Amino acid sequence: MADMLLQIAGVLIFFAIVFGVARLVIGRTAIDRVVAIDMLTVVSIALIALYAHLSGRFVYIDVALVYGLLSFLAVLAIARFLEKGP
Amino acid sequence: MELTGSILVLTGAFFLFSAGLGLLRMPDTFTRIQAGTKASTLGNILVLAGLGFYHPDWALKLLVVAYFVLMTNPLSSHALSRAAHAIRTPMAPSTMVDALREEGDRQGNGDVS
Amino acid sequence: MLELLVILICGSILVSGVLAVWLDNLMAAMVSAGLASLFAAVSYVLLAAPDVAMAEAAIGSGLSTLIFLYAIRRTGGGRE
Amino acid sequence: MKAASSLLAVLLFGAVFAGIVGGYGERESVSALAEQYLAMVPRELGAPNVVTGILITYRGFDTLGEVAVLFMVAAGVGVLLGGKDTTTASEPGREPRRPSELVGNGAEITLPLIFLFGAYVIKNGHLSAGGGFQGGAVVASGTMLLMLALPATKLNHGFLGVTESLAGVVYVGIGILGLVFAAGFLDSHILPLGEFGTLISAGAIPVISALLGVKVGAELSVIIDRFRN
Repeated sequence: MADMLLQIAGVLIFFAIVFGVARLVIGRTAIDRVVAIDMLTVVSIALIALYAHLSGRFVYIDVALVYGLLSFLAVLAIARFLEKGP
Repeated sequence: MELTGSILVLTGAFFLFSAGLGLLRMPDTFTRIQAGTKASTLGNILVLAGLGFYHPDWALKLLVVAYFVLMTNPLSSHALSRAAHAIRTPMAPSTMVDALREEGDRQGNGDVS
Repeated sequence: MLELLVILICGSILVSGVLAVWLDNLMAAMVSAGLASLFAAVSYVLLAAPDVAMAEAAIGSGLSTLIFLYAIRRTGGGRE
Repeated sequence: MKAASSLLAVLLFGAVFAGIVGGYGERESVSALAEQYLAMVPRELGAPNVVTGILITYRGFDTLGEVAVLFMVAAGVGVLLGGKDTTTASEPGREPRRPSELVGNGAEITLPLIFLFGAYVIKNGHLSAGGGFQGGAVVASGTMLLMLALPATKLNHGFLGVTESLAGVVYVGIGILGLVFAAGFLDSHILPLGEFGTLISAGAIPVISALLGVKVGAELSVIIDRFRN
């Protein structure tokens, strides 16, 4: 039962990534693409944590930590440049 | 214990899925920013909480990850929506009120944050 | 299911890399390049190399984006 | 032309990935060399993380070369982009916009966390995933946040340069100490191995890791700051 629920969760995360990449391809403006990358980083944190559970290795959580702490820097930099900052 | 954890993970994955759906289907940039940030933050935290039920000895580090996401994700999306507003990204036709622009007009410089 | 995820991640690297070459707007192209490096880090985790994934996540998606941005500003590009 | 080259790139990568996808499966066993390393590193070096153990001791000379390459890059960027400050040459009427108050406050909270996490990654290099390069990159990302959110800050290039050079000199000095007191250049047995799996263990590996972290962090920070001005 529990394993099946995790499988369904994996399928849902799969479709979330598919939708995010679709928004990146459709785009329209640069900001839309940046929103896609912002969402996809958070989804990848969840994916890495889930994979750490599936493989049973605690070390992978460290990578999720790096993502959670540093992934917003790229979005912040692009936002600051788009509004003609430094 | 495991059932609770898996149900939490499933709920979080559903929120992540709805974040992706909102990103694809919302009419303009600002609503997309809202959908992509709020739903994905909640979904991520729920997934981490569910994994904490599976492995109680990982709980501290998962909590730290959730805290970091909670700290950094709103920051980046705030900066992003501010940039989108500053370069006058078109809004959906159903948007009635632009309070930030009205405030800027009242102060006469068009630059409030 | 894991094979499907690996295929998805590799396909996303492919799509974002092609998009980075294709797009005319320099900002959007750079965002696509950053996404390619993000998915590369995820695939490193799936291939059991957390050390490399850490370095890729820190350098590829953060620092190199900033250096590209400063380079675009210096050359006066990205002003469409 | 552009479309044709893009199509060619897609086809080539498709061919590469098709081979990988067709034969993908998680490897059940490790190769003979990997097995030997997996047995040898925890026994001889006392480091649970095999990758960092190999990088810092068996291939220590290699790592020294990588750091030298990074140093060359920093020096080259300094020669090309250093010198006069060109930030005053921005066009009139396009005053750089200040970051919002929320970003400034958030950065003040997040910045100590990033530096603390960088120190954690550097110090835990021999225990779990991480090490000097990764930690240095995290520290440099902290510097990047500092520049984005608080643009008025100025980096002290002299101090960073002296720190980085000192770290490099101590690194080579530890290597020579290994030549004198232990088996060879950059041998980590100049310090006692200690208890397996604790923070202070594995000989000189944590020391070298910390030096690498300081050096990489300082160099990447200087490179970013050169690009900014």
